[in-house]
Order: sequence, then structure tokens, then C-alpha cells
Amino acid sequence: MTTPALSLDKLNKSFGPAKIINDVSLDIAPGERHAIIGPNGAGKSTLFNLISGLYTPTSGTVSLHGQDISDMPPHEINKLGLSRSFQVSNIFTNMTVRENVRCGVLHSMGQGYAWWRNIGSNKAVQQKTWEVLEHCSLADKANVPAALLPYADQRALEIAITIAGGADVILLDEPTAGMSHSETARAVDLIRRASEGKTLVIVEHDMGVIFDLADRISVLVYGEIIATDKPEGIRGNAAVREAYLGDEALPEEVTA
Amino acid sequence: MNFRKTAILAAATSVIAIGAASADTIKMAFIDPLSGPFGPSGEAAYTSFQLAAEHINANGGVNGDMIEVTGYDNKVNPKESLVQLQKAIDDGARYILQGNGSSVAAALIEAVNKHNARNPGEEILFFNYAAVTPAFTNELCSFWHFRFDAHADMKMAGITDWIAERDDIKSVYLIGQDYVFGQAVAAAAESQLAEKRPDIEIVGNELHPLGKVKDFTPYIQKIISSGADAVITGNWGADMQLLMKAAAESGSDVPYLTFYGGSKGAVSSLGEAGIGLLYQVSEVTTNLEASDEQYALIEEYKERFPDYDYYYHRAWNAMDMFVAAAEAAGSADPIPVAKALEGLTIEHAYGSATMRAEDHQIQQPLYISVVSDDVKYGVDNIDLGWKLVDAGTISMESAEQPTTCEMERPE
Amino acid sequence: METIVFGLLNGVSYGLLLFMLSSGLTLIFSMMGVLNFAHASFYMLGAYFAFTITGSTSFWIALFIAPVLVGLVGALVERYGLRKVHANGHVAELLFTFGLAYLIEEVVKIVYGKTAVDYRVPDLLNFAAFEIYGATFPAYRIFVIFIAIAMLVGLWFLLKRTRAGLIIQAALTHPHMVGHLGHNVPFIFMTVFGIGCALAGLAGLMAGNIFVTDPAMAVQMGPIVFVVVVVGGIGSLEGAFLASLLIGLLQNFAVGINASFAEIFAFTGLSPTSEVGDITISSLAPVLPFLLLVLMLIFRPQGLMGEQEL
Amino acid sequence: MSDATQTFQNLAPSAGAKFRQRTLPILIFAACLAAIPMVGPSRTFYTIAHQMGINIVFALSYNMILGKGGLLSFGHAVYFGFGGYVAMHAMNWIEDGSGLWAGFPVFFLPLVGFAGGALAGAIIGWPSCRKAGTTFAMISLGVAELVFAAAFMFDSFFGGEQGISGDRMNGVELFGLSMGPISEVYWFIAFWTVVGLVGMWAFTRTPLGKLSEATRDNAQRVQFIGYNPQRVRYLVFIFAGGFAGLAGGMAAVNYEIFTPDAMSLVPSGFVLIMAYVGGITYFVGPIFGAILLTYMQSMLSDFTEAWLLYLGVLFIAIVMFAPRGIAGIVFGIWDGLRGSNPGQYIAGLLMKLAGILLMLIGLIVLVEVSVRWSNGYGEVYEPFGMHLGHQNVLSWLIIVVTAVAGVALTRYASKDKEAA
Repeated sequence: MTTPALSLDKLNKSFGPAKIINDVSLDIAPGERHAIIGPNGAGKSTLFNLISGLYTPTSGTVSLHGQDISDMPPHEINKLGLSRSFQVSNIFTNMTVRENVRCGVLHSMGQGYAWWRNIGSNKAVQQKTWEVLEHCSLADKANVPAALLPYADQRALEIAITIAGGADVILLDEPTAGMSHSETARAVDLIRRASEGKTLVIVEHDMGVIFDLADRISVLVYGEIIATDKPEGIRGNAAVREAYLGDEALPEEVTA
Repeated sequence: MNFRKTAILAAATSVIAIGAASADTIKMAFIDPLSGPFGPSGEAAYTSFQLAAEHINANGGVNGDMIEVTGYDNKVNPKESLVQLQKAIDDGARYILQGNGSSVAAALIEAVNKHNARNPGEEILFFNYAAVTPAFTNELCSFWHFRFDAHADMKMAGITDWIAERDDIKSVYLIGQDYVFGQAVAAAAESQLAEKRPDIEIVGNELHPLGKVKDFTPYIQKIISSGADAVITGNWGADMQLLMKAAAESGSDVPYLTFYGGSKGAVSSLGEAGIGLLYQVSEVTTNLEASDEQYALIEEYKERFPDYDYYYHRAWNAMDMFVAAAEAAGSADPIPVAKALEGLTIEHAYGSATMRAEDHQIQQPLYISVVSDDVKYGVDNIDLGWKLVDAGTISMESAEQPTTCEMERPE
Repeated sequence: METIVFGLLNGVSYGLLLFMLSSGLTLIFSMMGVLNFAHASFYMLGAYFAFTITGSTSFWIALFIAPVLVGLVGALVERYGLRKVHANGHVAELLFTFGLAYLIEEVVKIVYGKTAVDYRVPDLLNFAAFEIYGATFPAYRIFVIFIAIAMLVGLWFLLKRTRAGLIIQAALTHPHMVGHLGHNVPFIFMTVFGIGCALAGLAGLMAGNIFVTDPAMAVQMGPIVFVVVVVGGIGSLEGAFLASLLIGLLQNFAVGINASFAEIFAFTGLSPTSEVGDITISSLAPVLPFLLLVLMLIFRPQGLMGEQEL
Repeated sequence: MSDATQTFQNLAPSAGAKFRQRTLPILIFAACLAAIPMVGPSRTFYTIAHQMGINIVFALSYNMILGKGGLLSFGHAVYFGFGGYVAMHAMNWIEDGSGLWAGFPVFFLPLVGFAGGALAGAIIGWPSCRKAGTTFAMISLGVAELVFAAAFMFDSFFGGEQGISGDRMNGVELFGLSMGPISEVYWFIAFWTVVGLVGMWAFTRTPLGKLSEATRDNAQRVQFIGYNPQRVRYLVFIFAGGFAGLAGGMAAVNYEIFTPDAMSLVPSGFVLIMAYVGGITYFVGPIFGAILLTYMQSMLSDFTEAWLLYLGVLFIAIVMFAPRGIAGIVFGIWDGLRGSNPGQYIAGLLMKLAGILLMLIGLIVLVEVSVRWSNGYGEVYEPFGMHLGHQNVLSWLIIVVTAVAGVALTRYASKDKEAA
């Protein structure tokens, strides 16, 4: 068996008396597109924060390509090839779109904390920045200040920064939240292209997106994974139906 | 107030000003704080110099030339002082008056030395009226610097002389600010007392950070429990006032011998509690016997500048000595004036004063006085004022201190 | 023994004065996030207003009117100054109060003159309360302790026993939530700012005659207030109370210790004539609070009793 | 691929634009500096110009952490001071001619200052840069108090109240400058001002410089692109300390004396005001601020003793009404003039200016009349031969009328603009 790209082992997280994540174990294979769904407050964002290093687990481990990353700070984890996006746009508001993406590119291009180089004269950085911008259809807005971007473009930029560093494990937290239908379609297309050959973990509420993209789906309810299966399996799972009852649209209804 | 062309002067001396137009003007630059927290101390001296100049001009000036004293606000900052010095030189000033802050005075002495070395023919002189660090007329002495105030060791000699005569004082407590000046005061007190009254015990030698203490009560209680018969302090500014307030409040009743008890606001902030508690050593107090002319001057000053008291008698001494020197030399140029000042003796309202040639340190009697309600002139616009204590007159000879100065003089 | 008694007495009276001054800032800072640089300026205004009112009527009238006046000035500053700047973030607010401190000092100089005013302890309280070990303890300081405790009780009652207090308390710990409760947040802010300033004014009224009432008194007191608030912790009046007493006692006890570094660190072979060896604990007393501030922020940023980090 | 290469290059500003926006202003600045001595300026002019040069570098270094790094510091003068003190000691070693220092030209002392400031930044920054925001601000305040107190305890380094002084006319002469006369020191100051300016501008173009801005905007996100924000802050802080030290080294050579005052809270507050008034969101902002405030500090006190009051009013006005500072105003006007309707813009602008001018007149008369009344010397404010005493109805008439008219005019102008 190959080493999973991302592996969670009996992960727990408590805030005081409140247990938010409860004994979560999950293996995600390299190249898999894995979706995590669940009702509001199930702990999806907390799970992402645990994986990406923003929180340290109360117990249990997170491994990236077999390496334990549970106690690492976010930037170390990022260097090992894991990158994430945020539910609320988390961009560098006072910089232009191009500069935003360039910041994301810097580290992977070996620029480190350099203070002796001119950022503008490195061809490789410019090249890569342009590629990412082009990839995310942001090239024509390259010199617009990020704060002035329309909402959908800010979300695209969010993804652009996330993939800019070339990480091979990508975590996307509700990338299409608040988008219109056409914008969502564009975003899904972008995500599909961006995650080509990479491992993707995605949290999403839009079931259309999930069933369109995901190879496998995990359902998180009250901090516990109640099911992990292929989309068809999840669709037919009674426990999942139970958990979602009265909460959100059922998977079948949106497949059309 | 426009410091460059003060309206008071303009109004008061308009007649003279017309006469002055034909004569030359001798420009003096008063470089001291005129704004900010130390503004009042600068202004009290500034007004004194201005009034002194006004009187000299009214009496025909210096060799027929008029004196103009112009204020430059240095915010008691050495660097800003150097900026203002350059402005003053540009404006044609050849005489610099300064007194607040030893750090400023040190910077100015250095700067004046360098200026005179680098710009021959454009020499300037520095009249220091209040910066009392002894080094300025010892190892740091300069031909271009004249001090018109007794330095710290001389003042300490006055205090220790007085203590030496008081057999009831058996122990002394020293308290001061923790920096060069405070440390020098403490060292001088220790060595002089050891020499004059070896039997006196120094029961405390306390240094507190400069300008940081808000409540001196714990210090006072240390003093009280040490059983000291007298306290000596070189504190100034808020440190001085807060110390004395805490002393009065805690019922301390031994003499507090100070250098700066006479500074503005100290007496009024203590009120009646200061009587018999707060002592100062100074070159003069307004309640000494003097001529009617001098009394008239004190009253004129008070009327013109109601916020301040006649305190800087040394401003008059400095100006009178300058006039005498310029007239003796027949010129108001710095080098001849400096040479004429060396060894010059003048008679002023309260006796005589001599500018010692070796180190340019004024020599004069000192007086120990105490706050009293039985005085001719009060201070801070209240009825309390300074009264000479018994055996409080320290002769010029007693106050005189040796100097290590080796001065380089120009040709 | 006497060192301990004196240390305690002075430490407590100074500490309570500090608490009176800094409790207002704790309220303001916790709720509005504004680290009010001008807080000590309101303390100064309290002293000057008290001086004026005492001059024309009596100290006892000033005791009630001066803090109210200072509070009104504070409320006006909040309404017409701070609120405008609020949109530009906390740095802008902080800088606004920074400039305000400059401005208040200069205006005070114009109105009251540049030198100290003669603001006295009222005659009624101007006597020695008792004497121990040869030093007297002034009655006025006991009065200060009494007023500080009365203020403490009043504040406690206001916060724990009234509806307004409950809202303020909620706002202290969860500043973002209050808006959702449907309360008029700008009005609450203005009121809290006003009350905070009034408390500072009260402290100025009480301290102005013990210390010196001059235009420099704000600058002298300013930094120490921050120390109290930060060490005490955000949102915690109890913390501010503890920190005030701690700093009061720390400063007073340190003054009594004559030991020098050379004596304390003798085992390291530190020479008593070296510059480091020569430093005594008592000479360090006034800077100890700042050392405490820095260490606290590095090792325990939430302060003694605070719940959030700064 | 060649197509792609072209495209990505087109994203960046063209070479011409780069020259216009980046190189040209610096060349113009340098040319102005070079031209100044030709008009034969006075000693005062030189002195103030030197002070401005030092403050420009100092304020720019402060803006590295405030404007570009988002860190509010109340103790930046500490690094200025350390740099200055180290340079001052080095100047004395040059005078002693001991060892390596014998061959070190005084002209290069600012480099020593840079090293001193950077070292102090490296030591003090280590604990304090772990936090940002208010925590950082408070630590900087505490550190500044502690360092200032320490300056009076360690005389061998700080020289106590009188500080350390030296003589710059020693050591190896460079470029034929004896460094004695003030006009020769001018070239020294001008050279290092340009070096500091170019150096700090270049810093904003490095990866670290960009990361500093990114950390200011969003420290959390920086973590997720592989960088440690604490380390970014720390490195930037060291550089800011270094450039502050450079300014300190310039000051050491210019004044030949360094005192503990230079590291107190007062200059730390002053540099904050300089940077903020100038405009912290623009690179050039602090330069405007440094020039204006240096002038105010050294010259305005000649005209009015209430200069601190005017300074306070200016600062508050900037914080409240022009948070982007003087640079923001200047560039705003520039944009307005190049906008769609410059005529209307100018009309509105003039109306606003007239309003501000009127308010200013009211303020000045009020302040000056009050100051004279407060002093009690019986002095009277007499602008343009008018006799404005505090009992003169005319004084109060001027104050009220100008203030009301000014407020009304500016309000009208702003409303007009919104409507348009």
C-alpha cells in the first residue's frame, strides 16, 4: 500500500469542556479528490485548522506523506507541501492581485527571506506568477488592488494564492460560498484544473460541486466522521440521510 | 511672544530704540528652554537678562552700542541647542547665554570651542549663568566659557561650612538624582564633610532615577527612620518639589539643605510647612540688605513679570561684568572682552564679585537662607520668602575651590 | 519592621490612587480597544478643575463637580473626535489620543500658566492622622484610601447590580457581541469613555494636592497607567486592582532595599565598583514597573487576570 | 513560450514607466541636493537642512515598521540612539588612532551606526517581535523607558547626562572633505540621505520587503504561504533598527555629541508624528513629514511660543481628516488635477483651501491672543499693525467670524464635491 498523502489518526480537539473533533481517523491517497461535508458547526473548519497547523490537536496525529506534522507551525507544514484556502477571503488587501500571487509564489522559488535580491528582476518568479494568474483567469486584473476586486474574483485570488506555491496537497474551505451559478461553474472548473495531479481536500456546502468533483466523501457530524465512501455510497447511506434531515438539500435532489 | 522682537522691549524702549538705530547693536543669544516643561525656568532668566539689557541701554549702552538679547528655544535638548547656536551665529550673535541643563552647557562648550577653532575671526563667547557642573571650570575649562554662578562644589562648600558650625548636627542624609550631577553632589558632600566635621555620620546616601519618582514618601520615611539631623540634596525640578512636599507631609522637621529650593513654585507648593524646613544656598536672596535702588529694581521686575520673582541676580552680574569688560577693553569683540573679563572685579548690589582668571569661574560670597514668613519680599506671589539664617553668610574665601584648569589662550 | 509597615501603608495608598486612575482606562481599553494616551491628561484636568472650583467655592464641592466636568469633556472628545477616527482602526484612534495629550497640555498651559498652581489639601484634612516610628501619616492620605475604596464599591455595584452594568460587563468580555443585543453601541461607548475619564479626573483631584499640579503631571503619570492596565489584563477590573496594589507595593518596598547588584550577585564575582555592581535595588524602584510590563507582555500577554491576549 | 514571456513582462510596469516613477524622482532629489550649495545658503539653512536629512532617514526607517510592517513602536529612538552612540565611540577611536580604526574615514561612520542600530534591533527585537499590534506597541514603550533609565546608569557607554562628544576632523579624509566647516558636512549628509533613501526604497522591492507588507496586511495568511510572520517582522525590525542607526550615525558626525536625550520617549514620539503627518501609506510620506516637522521644530518656535499647540492641532487634524497624511493630500490633488474635470476640481479645491485658511486665521488669532493674555506681560498681538488685545472686540470678532466662515466654506465645498 502506498503512503497516504494525508492521514489523520484518532484526532481530537477540545476547547475547554467542549469537544469539537472526536476521534477522527482518515486516510487520503495521493491524487485523490476528497470532500468533507456536514451540517453547520460540525467542526469542518476546525478540522482544517488542525490539519494546516493553526490549532494543535489535543490528542492524535496528522501525517503528511507519512511525516507527523501535528505539532508543526503552519509555515513549516506549508513548506512540506500542504496549502490551504480560507472560508472568508484571506488575501493581502493593500497589494495588487499580481503582488498577492507573487507572495504565494516566492517561497517555492527559493526566494526565502531574501533582502539582497530585487523581487522584480527574477524571471522565474515573474513567469510563475503569470502562469498562476493566467490559470485563474486573473491576468487581466493583475494590477488591480486586491481590495477592489469583485467578490468572485477575490475567491479566485484566494485559490490562486493557495495553489501558487505548488503544494501537492491542497485544502479548500468552501471555495464557492456565496457565488452565483455561473461563478460557481467557473470556480469548479478552476479547482478541477488546479488540482490536476494533486491531492485535494475540500469542504463545501454546495452538493452539486461536491458530487461533481469528489472521488470520495467524508461526512462529519458533531466532530465525528460518520461515513467515508464514494459519492454513490454516500448518497445511499441512511445514517447520512438521518444527519442531514431538515438541514440541507439531500444529495439526490441536486444531482440534476 | 515673538522671541525675536519682543513687544515688551519694543514698547518699553521705543525711545531708546530710535537712538539705537544709529549705534551698533551687540547681539546676545539666549539659548534656553522657552517652551515645554522647562519653559518657565528659561523664561525667568530670559526676562532678567532682558531687563538688565534694557537698563544698560537706557544708561547709554556699552561704549555707545546697544545690547539686544534674543531668545532661542532649545527645548533643553543638546542637539536642538546646537541648531539654535548656528541660527544665533547667523543672526550675528557673538555672545551666548545659557544655564539650564549641564548636558546642554557641555554641548555648547564643545561646540563653541570647535566653532572658534574652525572659524578664526568669528569667535563667540559663552556666558554660563546656571550650569553648575564643576568640570566646566576644571578639566573641561575653556577660554571661551565664563561661569557666573557658583559651581556645585562651591555651593556644597557653603552648605558644609554652615553645617560645620552647627554642633547639633551629628548625622546627615544625602539624597539626589541618579546621574552625573547628583552623583557629583553626593561625592562632594561626603568628602567635604569628612574634612570639615569628621565626627558627622553620613546615615544615608540615596540616588533615585531622574524625574521618574512620583511619590517620595518612602524615601522620606527612610530619612526619618535613619534619624538624620540634616538632609542635603541637589535635586531640581519636579524631583525637588515632590521631595519637599513628601517631607512636609510626613512631618519631617530637620533642615533640608538644597541647591534649588529657590526655584519657582517650590516655596508655594509647600506653604507654611516649608518654614524652617527648606533651606537653600544661593549667591543672593532678595531679602538681603540692599540699596533702595536695588529694591526698586526688584519691584520693577515683579511689576513687569508678575509670574516670576527676582531670582537671577547673576543675570545682572553677568551683564554688568560684560559692560565693565567691554568698556575697559574699548571694544565689544569677544577676544578683548574675554581678556578684560579675566580677573575683573565688580561691585554689585550685594557686594563684590570677581571673575577668576585661571578658570573663568566667578568668585563671590554665598548665603544660606530658609523659608520664613517674616520677610520683605515673598516669592511665588505669597507672603513666604527667603531669610538669611544665623551664620548663613559664607565668605568668598570660604566658598572658593581650587581648580585643575589648564587653559589654552589665544594670542 | 518599620520598613514593612511604611512599605505597606504607602504602597496601599499609592496603589489605590493608581487604581483610581487606571480603572477608567481598563474600562475604555477593554471595551473600545482604545489605548487612551490622553488618559493621564484627563487626570491632569481633574486636578486643575478641582483647583479652580476649590478656589471659588470649596474642596467638597469640587469633589463632586470636577470629576463630572472631566467626564463631560471626555464624552465630548469621544463623540466629536474619537468616533470620527474609529473607522480608520485602532492605530488611528491611538494616535488621536496621542495628539490629544499634546493638545490638552498646551491648552492647560495657556489657561493656567506654565508653572505649578497652588492646589492645597483642604484644611479640614490637613493634619497628621497618626505617628509611627517618628514619621507622621497624613489624614488626607487616609481620606484618599477611603475614597478609593468607596469608588471601588460604587464601581462594583454599578457593574454587578445594575442593568447598565451588565451590558457594560458583557461588552468588556465580548466587545463584538453588544451590537447584536440591540443596544445603542455608540452611546454606550460615549458613556463608558466619559465615566472612564471622570474616574481619571477624580484621581487627579485626589492626587493633585499630594503631588504637584502642573502641566507636566500628565506626562509623568502617563506611562505608569499603561503598565497597570496591561499587567492587570484586559477586561479585568480585578486585575487592574491587583496590579495597582502590586506596583504600589513593589515600588515602595524596593525603595527600602539598599542592596546593590554586587551584593546580590556576589557569587558571580561582580565587582561593587563596576557599573553594574554599583546599581542598587532602591535606585531601580521607579523603573521596576516597566520591567514588569515588558516581562509580562513577553511571558503572559493576557496579564494577571485577563482572558484575552492584548 | 516567447508569447508567454512577453505577456508576463507586460504585467509589470514598462521600462519607461519604471524610469519615470522610480529612478527620475530620486535623480531629481539628488540634483536638488547637489544644487543647494550653489545658492550660497546661510549657516542656519545648512543646519536645518542637515537636521532634515537626518530626520528623513530616521522617519523613513520608522515607516519600515509602521507603514510597511504595521508595527506601531513608541521606542524607535532607541535604535537611532544606539547607532549614534556606537558611531560616536568609533569617532573617538579614530581620534585615538588605535588599531584598525586609524584608517577608518569619518565619512563612513554612518555604516558603523547602521551596524549598531541593527545589533540593538536584533537583541531587542528578538522578544518583542513575537507579537504584533498593541502588545508590540506596549513592549516598545516599556523597552524605551528601560533603555532610557539604563542610559543614566551606564556612564561608560552613554556618558551620563552630558553624553559622549568627539571631533569629526580626524582620520582619513575622503573626497577632499575635511568635515570641519558646515558646508563640507553638507556633502556628507546629502550623500547619506540619498544612500538611506535609495537603500530603504530598494528594500521595499526585495522579497523580504514585500513579505513585510504581506505580514502587515494579513499575518495569518503569510503562515500559509510558507513564511513565519514572526521571523519576517524580526528581520524587518533589524533593518529598521539599522537604518535608524544610520541616521544616528549621521547625527553623531553632524553634532559631534550624543546624549541620552536622543533615546528618550520624546524623539520616539516625534518620529511617529513625522511619519504619520507625512503619510505612512506612501514611501515618500515620511520625507514630507520630516521636512515639515523639522522646520516647525527649529523655526516655528521663533515666531510663537505656542508652537507645540500648533503641532498638536496639525497632528490631530491629520489623524481625523487626512489619515493618509500630507503625501495623501498631495497625490490626491495630483489625481484630481488629472481627473475628468480639473476645472471643477480646482474650484472646489480653492474653496476648501480658502475655508481652511479662514479657520487657520481664527485659530492663530485665538491662540496668540490667549497666549499673551496668559503670560500677563501686557504684551499685545499685533499682526499687520492691528492691535488685538484680549479685551478688544475686534479680536473676538475676527476669531468667531473667520472660524464660522471657514467651517461653513469647507463643509459647503465637501458637499459640493459629493454632489458632483
